[in-house]
Amino acid sequence: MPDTKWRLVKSFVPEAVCRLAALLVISVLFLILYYIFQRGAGVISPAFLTALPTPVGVPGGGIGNALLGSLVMVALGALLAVPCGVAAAVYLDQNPKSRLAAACRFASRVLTGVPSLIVGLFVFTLLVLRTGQYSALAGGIALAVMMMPVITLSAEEMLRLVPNSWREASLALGASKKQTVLRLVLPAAAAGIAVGVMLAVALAAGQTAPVLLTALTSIFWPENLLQPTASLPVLIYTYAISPFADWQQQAWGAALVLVVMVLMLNIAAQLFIAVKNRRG
Amino acid sequence: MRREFLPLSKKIISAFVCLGLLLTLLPAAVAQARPITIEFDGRTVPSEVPPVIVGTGAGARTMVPLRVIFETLGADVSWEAATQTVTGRKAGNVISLVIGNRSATVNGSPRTLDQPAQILEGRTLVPFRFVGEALGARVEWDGAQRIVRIASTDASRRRSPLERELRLTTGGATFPNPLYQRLVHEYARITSPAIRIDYASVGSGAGIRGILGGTFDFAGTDAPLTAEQQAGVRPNEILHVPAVMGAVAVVYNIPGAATGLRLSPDVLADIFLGVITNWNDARITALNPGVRLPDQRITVVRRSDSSGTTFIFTDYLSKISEPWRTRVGRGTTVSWPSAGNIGARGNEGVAAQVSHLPGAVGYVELSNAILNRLNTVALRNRAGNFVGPTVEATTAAAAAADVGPLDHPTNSPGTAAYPIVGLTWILVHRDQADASEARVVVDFLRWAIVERNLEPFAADLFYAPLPQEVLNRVREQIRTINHNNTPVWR
Amino acid sequence: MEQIKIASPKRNGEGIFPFLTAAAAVSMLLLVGAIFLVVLWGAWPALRAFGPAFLFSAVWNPVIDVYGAAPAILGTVITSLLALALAGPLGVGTAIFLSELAPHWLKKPVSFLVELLAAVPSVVYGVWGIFVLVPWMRTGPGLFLESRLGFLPFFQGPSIGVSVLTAGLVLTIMILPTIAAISREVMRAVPQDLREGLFALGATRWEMITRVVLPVSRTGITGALLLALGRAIGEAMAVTMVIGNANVIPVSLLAPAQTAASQVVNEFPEAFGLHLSSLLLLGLLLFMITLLINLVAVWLVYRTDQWSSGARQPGKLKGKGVAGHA
Amino acid sequence: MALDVTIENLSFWFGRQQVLKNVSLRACQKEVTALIGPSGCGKTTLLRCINRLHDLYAGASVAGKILIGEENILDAGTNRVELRRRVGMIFQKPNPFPHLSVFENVASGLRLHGLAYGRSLRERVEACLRKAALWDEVKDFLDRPGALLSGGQQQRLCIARALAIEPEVFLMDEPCASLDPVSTMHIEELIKELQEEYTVIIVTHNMQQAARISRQTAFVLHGELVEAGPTAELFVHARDSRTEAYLTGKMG
Repeated sequence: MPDTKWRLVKSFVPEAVCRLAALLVISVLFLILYYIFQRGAGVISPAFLTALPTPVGVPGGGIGNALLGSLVMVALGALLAVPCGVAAAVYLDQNPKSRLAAACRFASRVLTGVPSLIVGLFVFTLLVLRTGQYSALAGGIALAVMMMPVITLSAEEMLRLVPNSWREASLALGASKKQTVLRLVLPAAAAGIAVGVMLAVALAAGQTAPVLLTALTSIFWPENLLQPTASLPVLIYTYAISPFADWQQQAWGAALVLVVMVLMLNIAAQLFIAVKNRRG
Repeated sequence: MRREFLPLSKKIISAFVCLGLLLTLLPAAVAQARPITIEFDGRTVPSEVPPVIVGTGAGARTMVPLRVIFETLGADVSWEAATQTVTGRKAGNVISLVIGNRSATVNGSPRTLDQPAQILEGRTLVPFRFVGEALGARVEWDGAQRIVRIASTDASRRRSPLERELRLTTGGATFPNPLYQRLVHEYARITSPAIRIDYASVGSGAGIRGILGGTFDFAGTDAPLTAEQQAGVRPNEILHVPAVMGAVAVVYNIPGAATGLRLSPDVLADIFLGVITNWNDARITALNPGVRLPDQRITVVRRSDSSGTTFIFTDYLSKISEPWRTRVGRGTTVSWPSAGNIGARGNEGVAAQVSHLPGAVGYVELSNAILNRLNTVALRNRAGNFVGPTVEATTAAAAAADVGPLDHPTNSPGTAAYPIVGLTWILVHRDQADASEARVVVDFLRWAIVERNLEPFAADLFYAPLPQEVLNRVREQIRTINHNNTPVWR
Repeated sequence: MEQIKIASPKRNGEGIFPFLTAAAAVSMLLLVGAIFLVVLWGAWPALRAFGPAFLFSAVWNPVIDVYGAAPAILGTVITSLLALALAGPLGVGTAIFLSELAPHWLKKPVSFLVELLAAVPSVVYGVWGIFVLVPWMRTGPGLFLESRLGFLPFFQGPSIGVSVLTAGLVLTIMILPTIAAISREVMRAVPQDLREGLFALGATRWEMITRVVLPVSRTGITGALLLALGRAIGEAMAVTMVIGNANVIPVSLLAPAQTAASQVVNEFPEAFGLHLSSLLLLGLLLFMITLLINLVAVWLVYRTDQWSSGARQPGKLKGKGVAGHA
Repeated sequence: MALDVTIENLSFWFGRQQVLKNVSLRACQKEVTALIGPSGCGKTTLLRCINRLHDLYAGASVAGKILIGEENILDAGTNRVELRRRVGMIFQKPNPFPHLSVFENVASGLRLHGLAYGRSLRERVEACLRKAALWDEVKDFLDRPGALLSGGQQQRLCIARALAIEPEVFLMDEPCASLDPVSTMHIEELIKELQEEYTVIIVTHNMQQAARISRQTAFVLHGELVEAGPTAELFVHARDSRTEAYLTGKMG
């Protein structure tokens, strides 16, 4: 057929455009990462990671309490969001066509799109104003609200990948639905669910507004879940908008730490899938 | 099965390739050895020559410039060239050292030094620990942060107002945040470790919401409570305690021209109203004879976030310009009239815009103008003098102010007064609910404001100290703070 | 395969288990409802004071306590659509490259990198925007557009760096990894035998992509784009840093403007009374827009399901997106 | 027009693993040639060499010749797009395009190559559906998604899709593996009709099926062609003991 050559040429052009698009996208994103590393790397030292922050003019400030505070609140958030989110996913998986499932799925999607400031405001109004107390607990709850829909939606997706024949086999062996879910379906989907959880954690670790409105900040080590607690994003935010060079410098360092933390979580998630895939 | 699933080893390898790619981004990230600094009672002591470490291993000693340590400790120094002897005297303690010699005397009795005093690059260096302790101070070396910490033992520990654990949550205005951070940091050092005060920089409005809603124990604000905000509380229930003062500098960027621009109040108002739109406008050139002003469009840069700085600036403009007062008014956020104005976030956002954008004019809090090396406008004050924004001109404004205690002392009549200055207040409940909290709040405010402990820090950060008359008022205000009708400050 | 113990004579707790999972599902609904009510409660005074006029008024003046959201809404719509228009083709193109075109050894690491970037906090992109993109826009493309196309109203100068266009670009960069990562995931899930089916009919690679991969993964890609759109609309920190925050109806792409989210972030710390309530009303609007976008997404998925429900429905791919992104 | 397919000394590797070893086979025009052998023996790979579907995957390499008529399709210069138009393929699992209607599924190849438009397109689609014995069942559902059909109908739809572009050779990779007996019967009928006009090469696990429909059968084991011959002969007197073992169910 004479026109096949022409079709091959026509095919080549848009392919080249896609290649160029990919090249552009990847190089721009890589440049941004480069910039963060370049500005932030000089600040990072063991002391920076472990010391308490200092006010302007007092040298030697670190981000130790903010780092710990972020870890505590994100862990707290995960602790609340994972059981609840996975349970909701199990419901969606068990009753995929029910009205409640459709509504719950819809609600989860809406929740993933709600601006984080509004989530912060919600917890602030319901919890902080009621108790008169900013706290790591409130911060953890706000982060849990942000994490839960992400966990639910990804966990549902992963549960759906577990073949139905397995479930049927389990039920045929006389196991109850609950046993089937807890001993067969959830373990089979564990790797995928873990990835969703890690992504949710990465999302939560970067939130500024919800944490500022609920956990506020502190210059001390977090000792108590019911007290104001420092966190990395809030520290970055406060330092970045100050006019003082040493704070701005520390903001870059803290931003790099945050990025590296998030990246590490993702790498961990990827390796986790790889290992799990390997095992079957 | 056609879909490629890489074997595990390859997945791990590609993960590491990615990690490797990321790590190539790290330039030589080795933390550079910071110069050693000296802190006396928590404040950094300026020193032209940084301290040095002499010797190695266990014998390593930090040596500090002689003049710095003696002056810091308040000792008189004398130098005898013939015998190469340095003698320091302080409150009956006498210490003498001989350059290059390990022996020294303290109050007449001989001592042996690990390292002799020596001359390095023209400066006399002495082993700091020996000198400090001989003159009655506590000395520490913080190796991790490379700080020499000296604490004068006579004024070292303030008696703590409370021994049990107590934590205060406070916050509000961002404008004095660096200063308040410094204050709570220092207060934590000198008081019982059981007492902790946090200040969160969340904005004046959030501060007011915090103290009204009961989430803050005290709050910082740049704007006094409005009638609407007062509505829910009894009159005078919330005290406005002035803490410190600041100037709002008008900054500009005129290419090729002009430091030392002078403006009159009406011209300033018309620039921000968008009436004057070009830098070579006749009314500007008339005020600046001899300054070459280019044909350049004026771009107004203003705060996009609501802010006390905007409040003070628009408060001034409302006082001196009738069109401004009626068309715009004053507030933490206003509707800016000039065409093509740019909103920038935070003082530093305005500073950055002005420094990058030719033809820009904006207003920032003084420290931002100084730290960003921006040109500032000298404004004609009520007395008719052109005054630039300085710490002194700010204090002068408050000293001469003819406004009520809850007003910013803008457009002050003082001859040396800079006209755009504002107060920042600490809001605190007069009738305290908790006795322990009340004691700590009062102790902190006394220590910081009445005993003037914030002043040295304020100067570092370009805030102006309160004049004496305002301080007297503050003292009376703090005395009214009570618990169960019993004054806390006795 | 490890052995899994399944059967057990005891069946305790069976009664409460479905109840617990249903309760978790209900809690999600309650959460959305509660957030809506809390924001509505806060926004009520403004809603009562301004009514629907809030949407159309361009006056936002805290000094006289009159608020209108038209500039913020328009700014939000323009910046996010601009971002979607730029990031959509680029992101999908990247996804096509990663899923269909890239050499084997390149696929994995680059996809991995793109997925990592999708997780970078947005404030970091904002910081990059203000320090790198804004100065560059002022001198480079902004100036070029101003001088060459300045006669058009939407490229009217002066180019000062912070602008609707810059905000759109920052949003573009922020949502690109999301679109690319999810679209790639969705395309990868297209069954290989469909590809081979068209190849076996004598298709070139590009014909296969446009006739099989893209149509089959259309729902998923739409989902990715809507998710990205939602992210662009709700993004506050990054936009605030580069849009210039002028409360005007945006006409020129080179002029400053503002979005609903940036206005809330900017003014929330100092707001009080009706001002605060109006900001919450803006938040409520954002919430409604998110709701609307999701309704559209659900409708699209529903429509596609109707139209090709069967053994191999592309609808299966929906939601993958949300898992990938977050 | 049908042409012979001649495979000469074909070897095939995936990476370092050799999948086919020196295979030679001639599939005559207007005949059905069946490839049988245990799973993983390389018969599907052999089939996919004939329309060079393996070229889509990195790591595939090939040596030897495959002639369609006189032309060696393994030549570097072969236009693969054109080749695949001339060689139709039916897959193990029916793969109608889920996003296309019944009509568009059949029309997809025609549209791809620009072979027919408008009325003539409709006519050819109808003709192909009739040839695939599907017309009567789907004529009222032409605009419904192809994926809604039953498995057997889907497979016949795929055959109609392949017929539409008038190939010379038909490759079938276990076309009945996922179908019920009735559907299988339909397809087998169809294959018998197809061989009137085309060269058909079919991979099958089902020896009865091979016996029923093919004229020639080739037995592949571990990548080697053990033996090939007229089906009737091979099933009665296998020359190789391995073939016999496989046919009698002692191996595999």
